[in-house]
Amino acid sequence: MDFSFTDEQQMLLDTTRRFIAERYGFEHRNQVRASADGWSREVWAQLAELGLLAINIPEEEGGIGAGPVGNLLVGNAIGEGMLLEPFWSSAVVATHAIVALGSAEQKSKWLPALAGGETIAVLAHEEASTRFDAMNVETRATPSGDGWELSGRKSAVYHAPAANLLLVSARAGDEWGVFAVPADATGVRSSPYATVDEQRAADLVFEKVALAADARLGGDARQSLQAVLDYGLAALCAEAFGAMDRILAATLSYSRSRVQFGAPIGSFQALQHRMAEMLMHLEQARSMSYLAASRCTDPDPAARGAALSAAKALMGQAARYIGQQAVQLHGGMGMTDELDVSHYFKRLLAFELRCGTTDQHLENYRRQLRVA
Amino acid sequence: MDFSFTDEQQMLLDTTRRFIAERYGFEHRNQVRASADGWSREVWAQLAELGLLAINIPEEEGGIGAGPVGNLLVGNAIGEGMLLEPFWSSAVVATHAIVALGSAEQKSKWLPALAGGETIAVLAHEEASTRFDAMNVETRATPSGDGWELSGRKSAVYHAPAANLLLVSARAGDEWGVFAVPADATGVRSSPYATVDEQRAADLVFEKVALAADARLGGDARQSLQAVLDYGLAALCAEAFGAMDRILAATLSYSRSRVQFGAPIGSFQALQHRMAEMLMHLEQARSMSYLAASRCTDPDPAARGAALSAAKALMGQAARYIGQQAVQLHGGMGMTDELDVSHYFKRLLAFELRCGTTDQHLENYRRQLRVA
Amino acid sequence: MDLDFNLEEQAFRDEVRQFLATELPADIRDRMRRDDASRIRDDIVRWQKILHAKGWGAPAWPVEFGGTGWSKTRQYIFENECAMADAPAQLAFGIKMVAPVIMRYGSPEQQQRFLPRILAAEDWWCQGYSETGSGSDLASLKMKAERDGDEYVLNGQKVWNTLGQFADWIFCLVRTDPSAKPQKGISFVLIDMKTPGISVRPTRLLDGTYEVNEIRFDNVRVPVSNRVGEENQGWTYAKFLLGHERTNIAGIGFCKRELLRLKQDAAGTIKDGRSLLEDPAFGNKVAQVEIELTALEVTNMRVIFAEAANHAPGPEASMLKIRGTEIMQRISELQVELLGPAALAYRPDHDGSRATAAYLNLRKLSIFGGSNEIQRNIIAHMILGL
Amino acid sequence: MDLDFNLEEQAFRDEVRQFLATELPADIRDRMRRDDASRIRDDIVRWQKILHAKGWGAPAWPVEFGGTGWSKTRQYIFENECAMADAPAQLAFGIKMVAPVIMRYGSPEQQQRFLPRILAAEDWWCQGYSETGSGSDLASLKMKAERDGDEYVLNGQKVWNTLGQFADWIFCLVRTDPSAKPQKGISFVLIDMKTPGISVRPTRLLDGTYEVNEIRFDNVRVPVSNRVGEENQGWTYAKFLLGHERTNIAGIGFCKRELLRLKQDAAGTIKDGRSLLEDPAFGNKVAQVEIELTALEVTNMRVIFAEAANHAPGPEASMLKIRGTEIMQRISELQVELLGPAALAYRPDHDGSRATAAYLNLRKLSIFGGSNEIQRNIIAHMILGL
Repeated sequence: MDFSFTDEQQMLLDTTRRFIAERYGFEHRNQVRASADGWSREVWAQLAELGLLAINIPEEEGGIGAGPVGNLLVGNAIGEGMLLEPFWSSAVVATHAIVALGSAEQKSKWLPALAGGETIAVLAHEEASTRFDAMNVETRATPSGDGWELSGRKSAVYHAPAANLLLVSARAGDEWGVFAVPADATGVRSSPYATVDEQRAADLVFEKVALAADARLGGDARQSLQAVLDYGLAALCAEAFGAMDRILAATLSYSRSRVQFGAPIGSFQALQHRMAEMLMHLEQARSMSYLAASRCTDPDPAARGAALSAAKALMGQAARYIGQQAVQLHGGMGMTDELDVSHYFKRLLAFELRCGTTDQHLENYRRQLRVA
Repeated sequence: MDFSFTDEQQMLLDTTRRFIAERYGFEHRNQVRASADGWSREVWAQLAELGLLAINIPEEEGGIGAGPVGNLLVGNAIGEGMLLEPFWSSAVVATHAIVALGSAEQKSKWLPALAGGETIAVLAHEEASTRFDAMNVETRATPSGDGWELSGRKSAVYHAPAANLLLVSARAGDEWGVFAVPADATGVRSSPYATVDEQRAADLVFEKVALAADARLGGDARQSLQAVLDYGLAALCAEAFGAMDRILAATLSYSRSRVQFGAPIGSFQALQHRMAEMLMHLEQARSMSYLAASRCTDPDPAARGAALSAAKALMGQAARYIGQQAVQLHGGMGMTDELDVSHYFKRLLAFELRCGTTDQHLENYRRQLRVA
Repeated sequence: MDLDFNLEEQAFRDEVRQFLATELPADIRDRMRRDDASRIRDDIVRWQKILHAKGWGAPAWPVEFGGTGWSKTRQYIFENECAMADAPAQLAFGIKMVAPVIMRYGSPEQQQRFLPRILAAEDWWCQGYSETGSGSDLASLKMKAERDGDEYVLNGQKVWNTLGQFADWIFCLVRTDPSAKPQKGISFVLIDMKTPGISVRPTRLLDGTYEVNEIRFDNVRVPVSNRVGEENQGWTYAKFLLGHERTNIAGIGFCKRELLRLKQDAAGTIKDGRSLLEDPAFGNKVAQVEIELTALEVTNMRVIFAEAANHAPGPEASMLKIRGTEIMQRISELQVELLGPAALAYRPDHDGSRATAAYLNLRKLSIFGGSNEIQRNIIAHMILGL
Repeated sequence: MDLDFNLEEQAFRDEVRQFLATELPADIRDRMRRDDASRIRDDIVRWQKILHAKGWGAPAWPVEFGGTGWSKTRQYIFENECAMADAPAQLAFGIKMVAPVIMRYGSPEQQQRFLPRILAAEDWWCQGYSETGSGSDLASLKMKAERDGDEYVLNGQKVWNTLGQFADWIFCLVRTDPSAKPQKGISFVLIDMKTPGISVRPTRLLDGTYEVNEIRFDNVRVPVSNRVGEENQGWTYAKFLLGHERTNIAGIGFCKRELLRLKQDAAGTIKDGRSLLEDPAFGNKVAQVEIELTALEVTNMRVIFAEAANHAPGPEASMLKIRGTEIMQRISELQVELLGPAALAYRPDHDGSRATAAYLNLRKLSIFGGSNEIQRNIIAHMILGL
């Protein structure tokens, strides 16, 4: 039992926090958000320079190999700063997918470009059909000549509008596959939109997209795809924790300075108890973000799934409680676009809905309840 | 739309309240509770004298015919006083069962004795098998000679130890039946016990109990049995409301007089908001007790069932919240046997579990959700 | 005791339904269904004119001022039926808020000048109450009104002014005696929004809409004849207004409409071969909120009945406000949960966005009109006597 | 970061399990399973003697006083394993409460006199803190101790004295300087329960048990040498004690044991052809509480780790207390809900009664040891700085 971090891990957190404090303040983020793309290529290049895009690339592949704890700490900072750049999609999930599934050739083809930020990749997995069963994929890849033909639909793919490389999960006969598809390939149609948390996503349609044989990452991805999703979920939990931590800090600060009836509202006992409750949700959420990081590489899919569903369910509930109460305690100010509070609130709402909803993870957890 | 009560109804409430205030104070109740039977024949005789045992007997049968609103008001007072006598079982449910199902002969045989208090009857309906489906009765009555032979088990029959007449629900071939069984009939075995709310109940076993032909109340009781249960449930809700009302009043009173940190605890905002929440639960519960009284004689079983399940579910939740918070706000005093608070608390716990649990009624309600 | 509407009340309800079925313009109704059109000035004005033409422009006003003279019960039926039919809510600031104050405390001239134009939707009114430092603690407001002959000179700022960007008139609480105790030196004045010195800055909200404004007053000159009632007695009128604002505060009709929408959508969402309405876990949540709404409907009717029996609107309205807003927010949460990842998209033409936008916007319910925390204080002090 | 116990910790856990499997008397374990035997004096004493014989009588004491010298982590593992094995909890008043005070502030004579007898279960200790008017507001206590030569003369009353009906000794907070500020005039004294003038009246609780007492002191004479530390400094020692009382306050082991019991019972209750553990509605409730317990287990380990890294027990214990008691009460609620009408019966030999009795009794969790409201005040003031 050990809750300390190594010096390297601590440095990773400090680096990211410092970068955000210096280059990604709330005002600067507002400018990024108002830009056409909704994210900043300049920031992206800086993240690459800092080495942050390489934290999920193993050292032997030229990366930093910071693993789940690296994602935990960097994710915290990213959530604190509410980064709009495709970090989670490309530098965590897609990068890890290539590391986990790719051949040596595929790794050497993409990993350097992912680390450098030139390639932005996203894993396009969720569909209407995966709503209640994450593995119920309807997109299909059928053999065609030497390669494959891919058809299907993916929905709410975060950061897809920023990506030049799409990693698409699909059924391939009796097997599962993940296929690398250039974003501009013939037959790919994208409907981009802003998400509730001010990021960008797209619904994607693949219509008989012709792919070469080496477009497939590894073989049957039945097990590995779920492992990649779990790895990404842990990192998303870390981001959510960062946002929760900051929105509570903002609320405490506001409640100390806002005076009504001749006293700071933080002196009213009913609100004090509310904030105590928020803190308990936060600390329980922190514990779950640790659990998610610790278990997300467990080779046993059942143990891994149980831990991650527990984490997502509890953290989704914490996100809702903390987010709603933060807005409530800010009064009208919490409803405005002007303070960071409403933006954290929306980021936390999106967290509830991404990578499986709170309800779905609670059900997942229930289904594995055992008398042991 | 009219929330007023008639003078007769108001008088019924006043009579019962006055009786309880004068003859059934907390100290007197403690003596009754400590007695061997756990209820008082003297009080029972007084209730009969006041006419209260006749409120569910129609005027044309010599009763008062106060109906559901009568039960609402008398029930409130009984809950306020936490009566231990078999009022609900005998004067409400069993009496109503005989009125609803009985033949003219059966009515004239039993109703006067019920009104006079000489006959104490209970409806023995719940079994282990009715836990999740109130109509899944396994007790059976088979034709035998001119009459019937009854076999089966009934559980947690409130006030059965006090009863000299048992009305037993049973399957009779393809039909449902309710059978009148003298409590001392051969083949009837009773295991009496105290309940958590200090009343008395029994588990009953019927082993080939021989019954005359006229022991059966009416014919196929498929519809009417559910109607009797619903009628009784509404009266139980009224009792529960009375208990909730008093336990909140006790809590308010305690919080005004109990001084800590130099101020009455009722001046602390966190506790004020808790009591405000208790009041809202109470008022919502009151509304539901009205709804239950209004709908419990609706001839449409679906509409009646929905209203009663809604009432029981919400009132069960209110009972838990109000009861738990009342104990909490009383601190250690709320845990003692000495104040009335803990006794109301236990009465409310029993309410949650009787006549279908909160969970079961919520599920019943869900099953009838319609898009209309 | 009878929880059902009597024959006369039922006949009235049918009449309202019939009217709504034929007279509510389809384009307005469709906008309400697609997005919440209650923020669209033209729709609200058009609908008010239709109601006015029918003689139903002011359900709560006495007949002498052009109102319907309806009982509380009829008003309740009318508002709920309108909400359930997807009609835009009438603009409260004129009809429900300033008008009762003018009727009760205004001069005959003020009554003749303002009331008919409110009824006919010729004037759009808004409210100037809150200030930056005065939200829950309203009596601490600072906006100054200094007497200069027949005029007041106004300086200060109002915030959380709802839909004031469309307003012709604003009613304000202003401080006319800075030396008096906070609640004593306040007056109630009516201000033409075209008066020089008024600037309106809409506040962008978290859902991207503009619904509230910051209004600055720089040496704005208002005739003293625009003051309602006596100088320094404004707090009395504000409290009177508060009671009126709280009619139908529970929003039963809105809750029912949105609950129906939720159930319809749940019935149309299939999981493991059955709909989410039939799903035990999700269905139980829907059942729970429907049960609570059922109880609140009875509670609301009880409060109306008690008021009609010659009681003024009392602190019971605080209970209706808290539970009503909790239920509406809960329904909104469930609409988002029902959509799941489809609720992530945030663009006007996306099906999921309506529920998400509503979820964001409806956070206001527990904040405005006296936050739910303030309502709990009211219950504790006024009802429980703590 | 590593959430799992390391090899050495695992080996220790296995050793504890092995010990419990062989040394915990079956009759005690069975009483614990059937009914809560932690209220039975003989079982607690017998188990303490077994632990003492093994050298495990005082997990948190340093070796010099006969303790194990275990790390916080080992203490945590030990207590949880004991709870999960249905061992009675050690009597806290001696081992966890008065002993640390005596070790830190007591004289060498007091240490030699009292500590070995606590360890060997030769003295049963109880606590005299609360008074009728002093519950949450402990510093307002009134029980007098007047100096008379080498003795204090005690007069007053203590309430909520847990298991004092079996006690040989009691430690009390008494007022030695009535003129000082409330927290300044308090002393900490040790009193032989056989001293003349002490009368114990057990208080009947809502579950029918006798677990707490009212203790009257009428001119009870206690040697001044029985005072711990300095006169009028008792409040300092009481606060020190409070920190120690809160070790393992979350009760993870108890929660796990009762959750397992709940799951076993749910798995054995069939509804519509499947068990209640598989029932979506009830199963979700079990899942929810198991998830919260999982999180609390990690939170508890974090707190232990932080304490071990040279931090004293801090206000974080308040979080563990609140969430731990909420979870335990929730599990207890679910045990009652699972039984349904079978939980109505209240008699010792009825299966349903254990859960019902526990539900009633466990209401105390959120009241005693500093009510959960007081804990929220502590969090707000000490952690959040409000």
